[in-house]
Amino acid sequence: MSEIEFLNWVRGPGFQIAVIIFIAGIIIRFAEILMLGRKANLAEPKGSEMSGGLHTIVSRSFPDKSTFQRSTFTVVAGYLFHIGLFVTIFLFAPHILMFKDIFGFGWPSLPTPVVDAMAVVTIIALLAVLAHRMSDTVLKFITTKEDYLVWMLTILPLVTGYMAFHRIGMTAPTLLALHILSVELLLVVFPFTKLMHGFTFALSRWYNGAISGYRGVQS
Amino acid sequence: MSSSSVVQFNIQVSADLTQNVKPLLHEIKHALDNLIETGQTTIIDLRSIPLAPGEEDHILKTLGLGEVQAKLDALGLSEIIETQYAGVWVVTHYNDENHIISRFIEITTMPEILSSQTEDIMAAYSRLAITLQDDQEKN
Amino acid sequence: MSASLEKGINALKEQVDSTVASFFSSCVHCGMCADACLFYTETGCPTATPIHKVEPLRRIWKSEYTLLGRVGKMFGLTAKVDDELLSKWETKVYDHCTLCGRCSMVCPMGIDIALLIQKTREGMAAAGYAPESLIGATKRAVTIGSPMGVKLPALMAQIKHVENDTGLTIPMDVVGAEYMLLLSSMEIMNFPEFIEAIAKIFTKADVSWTISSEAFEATNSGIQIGVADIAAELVQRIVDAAEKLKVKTVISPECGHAYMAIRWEGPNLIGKPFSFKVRHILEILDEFRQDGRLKINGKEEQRLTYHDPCQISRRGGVIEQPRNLIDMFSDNFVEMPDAGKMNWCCGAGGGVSTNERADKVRLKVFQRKKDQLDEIKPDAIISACSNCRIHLEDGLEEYNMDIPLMSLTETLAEHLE
Amino acid sequence: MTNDFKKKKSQKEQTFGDVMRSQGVSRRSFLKFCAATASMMAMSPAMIPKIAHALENARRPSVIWLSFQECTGCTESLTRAHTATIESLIFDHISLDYHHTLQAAAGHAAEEAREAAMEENYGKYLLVVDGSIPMGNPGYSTIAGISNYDMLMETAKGAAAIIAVGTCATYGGIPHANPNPTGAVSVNDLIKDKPIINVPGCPPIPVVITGVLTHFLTFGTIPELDHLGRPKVFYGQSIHDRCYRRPFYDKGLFAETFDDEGAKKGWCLYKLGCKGPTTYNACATTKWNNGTSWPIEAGHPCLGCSEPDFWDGGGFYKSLSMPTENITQTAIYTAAGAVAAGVAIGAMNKSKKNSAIAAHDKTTIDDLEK
Repeated sequence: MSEIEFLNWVRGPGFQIAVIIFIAGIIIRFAEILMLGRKANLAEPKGSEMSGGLHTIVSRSFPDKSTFQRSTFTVVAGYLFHIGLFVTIFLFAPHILMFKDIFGFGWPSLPTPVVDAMAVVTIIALLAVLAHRMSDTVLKFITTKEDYLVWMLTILPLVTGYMAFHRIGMTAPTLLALHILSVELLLVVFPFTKLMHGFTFALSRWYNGAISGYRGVQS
Repeated sequence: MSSSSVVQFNIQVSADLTQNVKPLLHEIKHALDNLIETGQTTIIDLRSIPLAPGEEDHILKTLGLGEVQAKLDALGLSEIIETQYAGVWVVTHYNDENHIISRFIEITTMPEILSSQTEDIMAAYSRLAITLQDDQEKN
Repeated sequence: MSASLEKGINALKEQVDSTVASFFSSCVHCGMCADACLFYTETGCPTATPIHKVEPLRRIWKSEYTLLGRVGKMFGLTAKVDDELLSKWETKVYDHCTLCGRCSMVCPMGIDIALLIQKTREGMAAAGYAPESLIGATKRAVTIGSPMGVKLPALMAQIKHVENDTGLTIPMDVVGAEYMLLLSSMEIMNFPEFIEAIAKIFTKADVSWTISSEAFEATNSGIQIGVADIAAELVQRIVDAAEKLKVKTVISPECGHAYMAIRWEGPNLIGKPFSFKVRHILEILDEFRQDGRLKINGKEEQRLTYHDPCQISRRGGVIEQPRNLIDMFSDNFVEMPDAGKMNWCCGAGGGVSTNERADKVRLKVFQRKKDQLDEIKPDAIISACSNCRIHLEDGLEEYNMDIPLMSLTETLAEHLE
Repeated sequence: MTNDFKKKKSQKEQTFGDVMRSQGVSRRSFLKFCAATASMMAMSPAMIPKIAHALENARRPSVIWLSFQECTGCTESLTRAHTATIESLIFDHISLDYHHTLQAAAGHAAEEAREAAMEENYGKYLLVVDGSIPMGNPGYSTIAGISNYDMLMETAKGAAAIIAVGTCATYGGIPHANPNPTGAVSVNDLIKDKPIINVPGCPPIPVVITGVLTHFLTFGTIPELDHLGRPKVFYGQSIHDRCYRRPFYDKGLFAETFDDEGAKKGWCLYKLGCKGPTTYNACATTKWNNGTSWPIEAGHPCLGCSEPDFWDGGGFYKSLSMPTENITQTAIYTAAGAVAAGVAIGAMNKSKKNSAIAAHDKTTIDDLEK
């Protein structure tokens, strides 16, 4: 297979396979979560489940002062790489073209050097997160192989994307193909690993807020 | 491309889009310095540098026209021009159809192609000798 | 019938619902819950990381209720729940967690880890991995009616004392009373002043109230050990008594988990809504305050602080009321850092105080409360949970701190005109 | 040069210098020629004296040009290159012994010329191929009854080196495009034991073809090649890296349509499907039509014609970051199917939980110990 054939494959059938697994996986995962159901609460309510749930979806992004002080690194590095991922994935002109091709609409992009710089920040943040995971007592203890796999699959598209943009090490078609392939790998494992939190975070935050909200506490 | 003008300045865009113009002019400056210090000549092939439309003209305009403008008729036209900066020459080769086939900036006391070539001198000597001999014989 | 692994696994399977599934789907192993848990912050032991404690439940969810887990199970790749795992997890689930729910407030994914621990305990208990002393307390609660073995004659003796001391009447089994008061064994045996205070306040407030001779025990060992069937049985006793006496409101006393059990879990445990309201004593007192039924005489000059009992504040929603009440008799009130819904547990809730095996660790993690107190140096601590109160006293003694502990209800009663 | 297929044998012994002198070309003209040649071969001007020396002594080579499944575009391109005096010198010098489009002879006479040239110059001649070779059925493309495959294999045997000209010869090109009905393959798919220089492009830049020929003629060697067998001097850098519109890409300024403000201002054509980022060719510096312009300068995105399978990249106007398949449709069908599957799997979960609830044994205080 030549490099352009490889590129055409990842842009064509490869991408298709990845999208099929991704979408089917997400929907099936949501179905298997939601259809388990939840018993109605029979206790006399003191507050609203809905407003508590919705509030927590948002408020859980902002830790209270004491939590921030105790988990400063996790919060800061977490914020950095999540913002970085958002910027690099959704505000880079070529990526928006891809979304436009699929959704039928696009949105404005950031200047390329900004996205480029953000990619570096994100890679550094992810490396720091890994170093933290490998050195912190708690993280070392609770980390599973899946955590490392997911870390690897998250940083790969960033590294290959950066390399493809700057043409480091290999020819441009190969780099671009590897970049797309790495994204496809990410899409394939997404529904079946903790990456799923990208979607279920809203659900679990809602439940948390609803449980508390019902009792009149804003969680 | 009129052949009446020795150098065609066809300026459309003069913005330094590719960021290659300034470094090139600096390279010429360094080459000139090198020529003064060591006598070493430098040749730059303008066709090896990616330039936006108008940038080549911008370079030529910056260099300007100097005292020497020579035409060469060898396998098509060639123009050898000393720019307003002595020692900086623009050598442009055309083919039969007046298309530019290559263009060089030479930083030298005189482009090699202007000098009479030893082989040509030797051939010229023979030719002249034969001509004179023929004349003598005729007379 | 006896406890078995099969029963435990079945119990865990029963516990998984959409909340559990979404919680486990969202965990990113960030470790922030550890920083929110006093069993980690004060011991530095990573096994105390809250989300780690619910591993048995996670495994059941993964292997039974996820596509990948089920496929993995066919090939023997998905981790199993076995006796070895459960016996290893017993201390993590019962000794190193007070169900305080602080982790649930901190998790960036919104995982209610305390709820997951509660659910995990259901499986642990069904499989026979509950601590000996909790089993004992539960048996006493069911057979005798109180985890501490307090029987009706003991209560009647205490009531007699109070009536003699105060000249007030404690109404027993009054049909049609507005309020039915529940008591914890701890209050009956260690703090009879509480009964005295209630008698005083309710008389002054001029409301009708009663205590049922058939269901006076507020605590619910079934909740703590994690056996819903037993918890339901204990709740049903109260429901029966309240319906028999036709009361409008059942009052949960100064006890954390009792409030959780009767107010929030009760109707769900017995599977139908209550025909009466359930309120915490602080809610009732605050209602009295709002209605102008409480007249206060003189202010407390000491520097006071309030210890939020987890099940009442964070998990129960009674946060404003104690502060409103303290304001009535104090101008010198100071909040602990992280007060309110983010307060730190005393270290003895969720059955930990009953669990003798955990005596050492609960005193160790008291360090967290000590640090909080050291920051504000109060003259006295007010609380609204007898269990917190006993443990705070133990802790203060252990750490050689001389700060008196007061019940909010009792202090309020002292300041009545 | 088109009509002198049967040059006298003595001519083949002459060096290039001899040819030039016999035609009365002055040394100064020769120098000019060398300078132009250096520029053409994308070599540093410092190489001019070396080129002059090498050319002086270069021997006249025999060239056999085979055309298979092709459109003659490559030959057209090449003939555009040699109208001028300078390049024609090269073609006057080489002995083009077989080229069935350009030669006067046809049929068996032409084949005889090829066979004669092969025999005479066995092991020394240069084989130039344009077009792909059909492997599906030998009858798809034949010359004088000989299949392309047979002719290539036979002619390649005695070649010193092979130059595959154009994308068809180098990668299969358009005949190889999906679904490749003729089973088209490239020269280097079939020949593994000869040095092959790939000169892809649809067509290749004329000067690049002559540049490669000149290199072989001048130095008698194969230029340095990249991993796809392309001379690095011409194919060493991507269009994108040498594109004068690159600064617009970096700034995020793109033409969105062919007639918008961006297009008028000459902004980057990435969004219009430009394949410059993944295409290696000399267009951005050498340009076309004697350096007049090139596709991107003319406002059209690069098609990526010098890369394999450029025809199958999902469309010339689909940018590189876009998927080549209809993902929207895929996503909709997948979602519909997955909802059904999800409901089934969810129902399995629910029934499993219900059976766990049904299997529940009421726990009493006697059940708390094992």
